[in-house]
Amino acid sequence: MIRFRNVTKHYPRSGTALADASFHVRKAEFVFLTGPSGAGKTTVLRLVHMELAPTEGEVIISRFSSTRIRRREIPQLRRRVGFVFQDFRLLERFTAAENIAFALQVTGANRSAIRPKVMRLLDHVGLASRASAFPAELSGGERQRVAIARALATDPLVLLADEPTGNLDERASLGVFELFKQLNALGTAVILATHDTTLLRRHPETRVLELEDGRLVYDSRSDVPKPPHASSGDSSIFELVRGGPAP
Amino acid sequence: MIRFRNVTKHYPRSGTALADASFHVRKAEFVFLTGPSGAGKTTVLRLVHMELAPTEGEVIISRFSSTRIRRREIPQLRRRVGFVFQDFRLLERFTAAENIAFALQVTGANRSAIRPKVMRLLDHVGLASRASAFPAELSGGERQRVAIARALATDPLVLLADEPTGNLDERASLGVFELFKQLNALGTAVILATHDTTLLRRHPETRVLELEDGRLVYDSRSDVPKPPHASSGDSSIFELVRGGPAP
Amino acid sequence: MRPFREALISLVRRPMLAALSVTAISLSLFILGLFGLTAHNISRALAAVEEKVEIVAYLRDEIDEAQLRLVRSEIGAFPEVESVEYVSKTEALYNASRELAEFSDVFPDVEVNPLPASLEVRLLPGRRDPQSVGTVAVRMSGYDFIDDVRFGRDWVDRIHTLRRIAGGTALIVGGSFALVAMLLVGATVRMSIHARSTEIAIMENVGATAGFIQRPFLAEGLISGLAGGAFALALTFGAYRLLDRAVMAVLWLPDLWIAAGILGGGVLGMLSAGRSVRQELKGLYAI
Amino acid sequence: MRPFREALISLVRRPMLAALSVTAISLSLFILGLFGLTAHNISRALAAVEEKVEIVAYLRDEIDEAQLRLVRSEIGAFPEVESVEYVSKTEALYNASRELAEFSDVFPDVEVNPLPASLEVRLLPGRRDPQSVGTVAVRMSGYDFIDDVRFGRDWVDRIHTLRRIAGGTALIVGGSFALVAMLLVGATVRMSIHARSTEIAIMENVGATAGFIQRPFLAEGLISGLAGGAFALALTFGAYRLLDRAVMAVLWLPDLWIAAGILGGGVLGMLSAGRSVRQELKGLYAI
Ligand SMILES: Nc1ncnc2c1ncn2[C@@H]1O[C@H](COP(=O)(O)OP(=O)(O)OP(=O)(O)O)[C@@H](O)[C@H]1O
Ligand SMILES: Nc1ncnc2c1ncn2[C@@H]1O[C@H](COP(=O)(O)OP(=O)(O)OP(=O)(O)O)[C@@H](O)[C@H]1O
Ligand SMILES: [Mg+2]
Ligand SMILES: [Mg+2]
Repeated sequence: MIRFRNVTKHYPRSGTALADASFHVRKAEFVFLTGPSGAGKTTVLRLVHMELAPTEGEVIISRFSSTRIRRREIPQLRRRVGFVFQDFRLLERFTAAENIAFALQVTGANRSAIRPKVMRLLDHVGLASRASAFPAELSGGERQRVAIARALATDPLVLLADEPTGNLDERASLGVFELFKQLNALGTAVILATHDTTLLRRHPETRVLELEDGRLVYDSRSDVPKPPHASSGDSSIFELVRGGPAP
Repeated sequence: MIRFRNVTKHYPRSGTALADASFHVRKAEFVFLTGPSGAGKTTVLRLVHMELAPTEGEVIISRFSSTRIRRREIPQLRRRVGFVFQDFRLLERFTAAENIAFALQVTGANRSAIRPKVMRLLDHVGLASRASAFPAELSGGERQRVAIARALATDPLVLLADEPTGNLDERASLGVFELFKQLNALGTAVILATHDTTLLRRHPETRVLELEDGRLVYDSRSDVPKPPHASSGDSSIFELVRGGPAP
Repeated sequence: MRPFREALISLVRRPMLAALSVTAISLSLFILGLFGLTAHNISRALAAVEEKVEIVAYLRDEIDEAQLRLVRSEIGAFPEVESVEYVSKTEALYNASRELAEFSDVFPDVEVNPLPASLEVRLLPGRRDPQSVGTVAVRMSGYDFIDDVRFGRDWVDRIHTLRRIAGGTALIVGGSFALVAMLLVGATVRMSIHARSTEIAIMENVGATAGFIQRPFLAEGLISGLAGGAFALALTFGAYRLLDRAVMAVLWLPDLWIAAGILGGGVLGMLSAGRSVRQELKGLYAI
Repeated sequence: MRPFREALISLVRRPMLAALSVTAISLSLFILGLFGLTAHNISRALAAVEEKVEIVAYLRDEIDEAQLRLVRSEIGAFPEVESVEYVSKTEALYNASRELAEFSDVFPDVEVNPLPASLEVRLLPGRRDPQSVGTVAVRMSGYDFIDDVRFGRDWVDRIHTLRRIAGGTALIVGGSFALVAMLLVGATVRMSIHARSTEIAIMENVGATAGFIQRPFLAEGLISGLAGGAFALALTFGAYRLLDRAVMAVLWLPDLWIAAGILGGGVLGMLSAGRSVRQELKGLYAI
């Protein structure tokens, strides 16, 4: 379903965000993508979404390959991929319901089928009463749930969720996770990027891919042992904590 | 320092977000503000920041009162209040360093003092190497850390942090929390809105204010007993989890 | 229809942006309206002057009825000629007495009418330039019964020069105005769509095709353009009334121009919107 | 200076927005340039025609030197009069012979010069209207030694009407153009600042005062306005060259107008920016 073949991604002004990553996610598989802030999680998801082109290597999603895909095929791909963006990306001038409806209109869904489906999705994420609110009128967690509902709307082949519970309380997080599990049970591959250790601990059976500084350092399905909790990244915060001056 | 007197806030198109809330946060106090998504946490912080006017009641911060403050005093207040916004609110065309420097320029800080201070702050949040990156070139967690550094920059009297660790991994969260603690030790009152139960559990000594559906249901410093984990809010997700149809 | 419904929703929900871009479009098209008003009136004034271009052929007194009829019909058949008018000796004398007061004193006294009969020849519009006038005059003076041919060469030359200058100026100045109006509409539409680049990027992210994204913007461009055209018409009418009352009687624009202006505004708004949206599309890969 | 540094940074980092708004400002001011070019040339042409307005007083042959000097200096002292030129009988004959070919044949033959001497009186600019001309003519005909006074009433009337029409049209059409240009600059600046309302809101959130937020925007408005003015000048010069080559010799704009246009663009850009930013400020409470 999703295959990364020695994928490297350089960003113009900041260097390597992903280095020589290879992995394969099967149809109906559920994967946690984890790693510290700046490790490259979002980069991986954006590569799957073909929002980014790999600098080297190849990304394959279903029948689409990053090396051969053509401009007009991109919308076809994206309609099969639900993406809960880390920064939500809601249309500011559309209400919560319209944001979700838009994703359905894009797929050419039957107009009469859209409205009930949107209301059902909003209900699933606990926002039925906020259907006609604009994003600016929603709380952070509510916005996140609209983004989740939109990603689920098109019954995608692949669901990408980027820190989808960062603004949700524990109970809402659990509910969202269950929604993902249900979708997954129906055959959707799910990649969930998260730092939420509670979530990871609670689902020890789930496959985990761990990134660190752009390298894939751990894959629970392969035989590579999980490395000791590593060194780089946010060390400076710890230097401070260990006794730096106050700001 | 911060006093809410029977504060009620109605939003134009959605009703009551905060109902008759009264509490007092002393100078150099540290408070967790918690509650489910949509409970009114951000609303409380925006009232402190005087971004919102209370519909009823009075909000008092230091010498400023919501009922008497004048337009030109608002910037004076805001310069004394650091705010880590839930949605970061970084200036897109300013680099990470410029975003922080801007908050210092606003206070009329000495030009020659700004640069070293900005670098020190970036270093504290582990972003020294990303100083000249624009927000769009940063990962979610990196953006959040820039927002944190900006809020700390002006040595504020009051620090408001809205879900400041939502996009951070556990270690970075801990580091940020320690930064807040240090600032607090120097006399800054801190209100930290969060769902992060790990954080709450780890600091049982810290005062907790809990909101639910716009009502202040628990204050660990008063004698009100913590209610059993309550009913309203995101029930629909749980209905689904308990057996609703897949989306 | 989705595009139009969405366009209207978007116009209503972004009132500031919509108002500013319709304002800018109206003002741009108003420039054309003002210029059109001025150009139309100057052109009509020049045409009125040019209508007075005529060639007068003085006839010998010896000419008889049949000869006169022949000459008239032959000259009337010249390709440049619009009409041939016969002025008899008596009519000539009568006209002269009306136009010249001094002459009128002596009118009853004259025994013999000293004025010749004449043919007054008008040329077709577009054939009133010095060359055509000269050619016709030469051909006419070839007739035996025509004594003398006059057409005021200076006058014809001067009108022609004026026409050429006015035409050239109108072409260059008017062309510049038209270009400026088009570019201005383009720039403001571009700007208003640039202000919505995030929105467009999100639509792309969700899997909308270029066409699907574009359609509501095209409808919005069309609506704004038509509205801008209508407002421009109102402004132009205001300027017309002001001129008409405060300065002199002026002519209002031909209906065709008005229709073309408003429709042009709509089409221009639509095309600009289409182009602008295409430029905002990130396409295959953002980076 | 912070405002200017920040303005330049902002212009460079938002090249699209900056380019569009400078383009729109240039085009708007170009309208003024084009109109100015046309108006200036028409006004100069009318002034040149009007300069030919003169009053001719024919003198009796009996006048002597002293009397002539007196009449000349008295007429020269009329408040409306610019100059008084004496044309002697000989000069009159010479001029006539040069202007009229028929006359030139008989020139050497005439024994007695039939032409009178005359005074040619020019009026001051601004005093060439029919009424002033009439007044001066009447006063002049009061002199004993002046036989006859001529000034072509029709001619003077017609020029005056033309002037009035041209002036009124220029005032209304030109005023409209100027207003349109100002409003267009205002609308485009407003739009480009509206596109940055989030930025302004964030600045407010961080505690920046209205003045602190405004200053870089003012600088940016000034720079864009000046740049727009400069481009408009270039465009106007292009149109001038085109007209000058393709149609007829035209005059270039006076330096003062050019300076006023560019500075006006800058000031207008700045004021519009200031106003626009103030309108974007949320102020005391967002809700
Ligand atoms: N558009 C960009 N241009 C340049 N550098 C970028 C860009 N986007 C991300 N980066 C850099 O690439 C690295 C990986 O970013 P990415 O967003 O993939 O991290 P992440 O794992 O999602 O982090 P987080 O948990 O904080 O969201 C970071 O160091 C970031 O600064
Ligand atoms: N601008 C607004 N207009 C209308 N309603 C609003 C607005 N902002 C927030 N609300 C509503 O007020 C309620 C409280 O919102 P608030 O942002 O304070 O919640 P929160 O506790 O911060 O939630 P979260 O944890 O999801 O961020 C929510 O139901 C929200 O929909
Ligand atoms: Mg990320
Ligand atoms: Mg919130």
